[in-house]
Amino acid sequence: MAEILGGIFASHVPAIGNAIARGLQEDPYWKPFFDGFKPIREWLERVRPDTVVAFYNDHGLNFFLDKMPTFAVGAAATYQNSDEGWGLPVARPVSGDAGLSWHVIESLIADEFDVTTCQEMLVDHALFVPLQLCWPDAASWSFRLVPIAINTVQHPLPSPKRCLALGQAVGRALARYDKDARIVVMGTGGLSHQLDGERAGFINKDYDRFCLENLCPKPELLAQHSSLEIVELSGSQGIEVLNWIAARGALGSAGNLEEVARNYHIPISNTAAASVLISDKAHAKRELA
Amino acid sequence: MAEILGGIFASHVPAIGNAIARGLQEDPYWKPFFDGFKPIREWLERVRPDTVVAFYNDHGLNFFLDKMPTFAVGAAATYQNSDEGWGLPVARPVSGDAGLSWHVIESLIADEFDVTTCQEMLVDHALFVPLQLCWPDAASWSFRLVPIAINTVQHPLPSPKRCLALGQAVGRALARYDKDARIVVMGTGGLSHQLDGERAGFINKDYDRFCLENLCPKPELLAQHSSLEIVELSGSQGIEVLNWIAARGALGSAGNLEEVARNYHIPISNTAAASVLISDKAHAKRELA
Amino acid sequence: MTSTKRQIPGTLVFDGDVAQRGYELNAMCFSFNKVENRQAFLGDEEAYYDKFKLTDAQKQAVRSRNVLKMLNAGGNIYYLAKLAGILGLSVQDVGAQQTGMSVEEFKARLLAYGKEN
Amino acid sequence: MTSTKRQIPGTLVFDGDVAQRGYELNAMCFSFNKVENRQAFLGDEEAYYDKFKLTDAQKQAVRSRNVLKMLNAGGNIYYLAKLAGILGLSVQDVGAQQTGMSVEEFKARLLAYGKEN
Ligand SMILES: [Fe+3]
Ligand SMILES: [Fe+3]
Repeated sequence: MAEILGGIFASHVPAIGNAIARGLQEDPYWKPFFDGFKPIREWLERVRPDTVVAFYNDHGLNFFLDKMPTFAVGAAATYQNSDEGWGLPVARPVSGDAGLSWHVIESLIADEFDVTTCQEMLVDHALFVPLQLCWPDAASWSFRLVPIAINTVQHPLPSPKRCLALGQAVGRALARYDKDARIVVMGTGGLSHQLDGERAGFINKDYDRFCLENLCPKPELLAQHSSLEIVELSGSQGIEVLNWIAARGALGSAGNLEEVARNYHIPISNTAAASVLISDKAHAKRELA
Repeated sequence: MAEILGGIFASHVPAIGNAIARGLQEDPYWKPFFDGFKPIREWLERVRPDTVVAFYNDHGLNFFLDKMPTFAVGAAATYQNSDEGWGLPVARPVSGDAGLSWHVIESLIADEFDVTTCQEMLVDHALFVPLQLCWPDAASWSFRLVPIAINTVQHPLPSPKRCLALGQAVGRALARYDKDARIVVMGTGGLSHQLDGERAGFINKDYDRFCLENLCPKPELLAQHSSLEIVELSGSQGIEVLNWIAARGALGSAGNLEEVARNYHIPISNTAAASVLISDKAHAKRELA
Repeated sequence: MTSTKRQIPGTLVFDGDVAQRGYELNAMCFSFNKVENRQAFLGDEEAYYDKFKLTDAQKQAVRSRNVLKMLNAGGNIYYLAKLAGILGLSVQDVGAQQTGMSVEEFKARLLAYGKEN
Repeated sequence: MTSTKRQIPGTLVFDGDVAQRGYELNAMCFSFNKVENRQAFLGDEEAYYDKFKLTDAQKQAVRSRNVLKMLNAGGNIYYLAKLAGILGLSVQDVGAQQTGMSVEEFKARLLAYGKEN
């Protein structure tokens, strides 16, 4: 049977990928951010997941405005990264878990989520940067991926409430999967930042704190706002927190969860950067027994 | 204010397009089918719609399995037909109504339908054949189009219940549209037929009759089956009746509706072909007053 | 979800399992929307198979012109219809081949549906 | 739905109205995922605008290198970022330009967020 070990939440800006490529992890500007991943990497070494189910948003690598899905689920055998136009090194491909993807797709359509199914899907920095943060040695990547893309580019965006429900439905599907799989859920992007407009450089620490405080125990509080309210509170790219909300939904009831690590650091590039690790207590107990 | 004048339901097989191209409307094989559109064309001349909102399914012209949406809403300025590979003449383009498209998209996302938004969209015979049947003189096409594509190609398909709900949500959006628009809803495809497998050539008159009898007064009966049950009852392409179910949903409550014309004829190519016209009584009353 | 799949007589449901198996074949057929691709296929079938990385089962199915084999190799009829067009097969030809009838028998059966009550 | 739009200070929400206005500009920027397209743009900007049928407002905005004008011409920052890359602008450069600060001031403001409580 499949089990969900926990969830990882992480910012994903391209500048981080650049810093990794240039080996700046110990540089004073970068160290406070990279250090946040030490406990996450230790935990990953301990729990040894073999599958990553990741909620992220595409930045114009795989999807364009000719066909812009609200929710897209990958069902490919392999996921390639590719040139995004600004000089980031192309990451190593990751294996897909097409069997699990189709299980999730069957379950989501039955639950009335109208997903777009992608048997080919280029995946951008928004997924590869967090993977590199969690598993710095890409040569040893042995996990398999199910990527789920949420539209944060073109309004109307799905509501935070709908994203939470999507995540919950994915969580139910994972719990019902009858093959062995040690799953880590991931949500990428955020926290508050805005690249465009006269308000560029906007950061809202109060709202970020609110998100970090409530993510584990009360995710429904993050889903109380509309997407446009979150744009106002968190910036036009801060809305990427939708990915966090969906990933949190997939982890299920707060009573089973425990926040293991949290880091918050300003600035990384134009962003209030963060990382959070939430583990499943039931899994931890099973491991001890 | 926008008003919905009624709905047109019609088969869409490529062979019909071929017969139109070759002028076979009076040929004994074709006449019983084409004659079904006479009352529809008379009605259209009387009610003069300026907007068509059409539910159909793409047959591998605009969408492929790399990105297969469950529901896709067109939001283009113009819709082009294109070479589908089997020699059908390319139809004249149709103007879009992007303002109405975005109104529908905003409304659907708010109602938790996770649609894919298409600012470019090639439209295939599944829409152009019914348009040619209803308006044979393409040179005079002055209506504007909002196409909505439903996945009938790759399972899991959306359930008939979900398609009915989609149509109902579109109907609510149209009723709230605050610009003048005289709207006809369209659903294309069906009725029973199957092109593939040892059961190719399958037709189920009993199920077709059930659909035709209940479409106007009790569409919820068409939504009682699962999509796979309909594949069994109606054939692997008979499932295109999902487009009819969604279009019927957009017409709203049966009490306001009246079936004006119906035709059912076997065979057209491998298909039990049909056409239905349902008009809105409230609109008809307003016209008389 | 494989264990609880609905079985429909004479019908292969194109679901995730089949879609995975047939991806390259369907991608090839999707390319036939363009006339230059249809011509390239007709000019050198084997080279065209390789361009789309068809599996051996897919190649054999297309070479044999056998539609049931193409379906078993993961082909979807909405895309295969474009290949049938190139091969000069109507949907009646395709239906007859799959059901083991002559084309005349297949057409007569369709007409008979219309005549019965 | 235009009448009830939420106004957010200093922020142009990329919705249907803006997406329609900017389609060609964003399509051009999306093409910059390919290095040969970036080179073609750098080789002959005006020809590249025409290839993507940019509107006059879009052309003027790109010619001026003014990001706010590009946004007003319907550009979406997720796609414009690829153009900024070609033009050698970092996200701090872009932020400084839009807010009327020097790049040093813009960076200092970001650092200050981290130092305040
Ligand atoms: Fe991002
Ligand atoms: Fe069809």
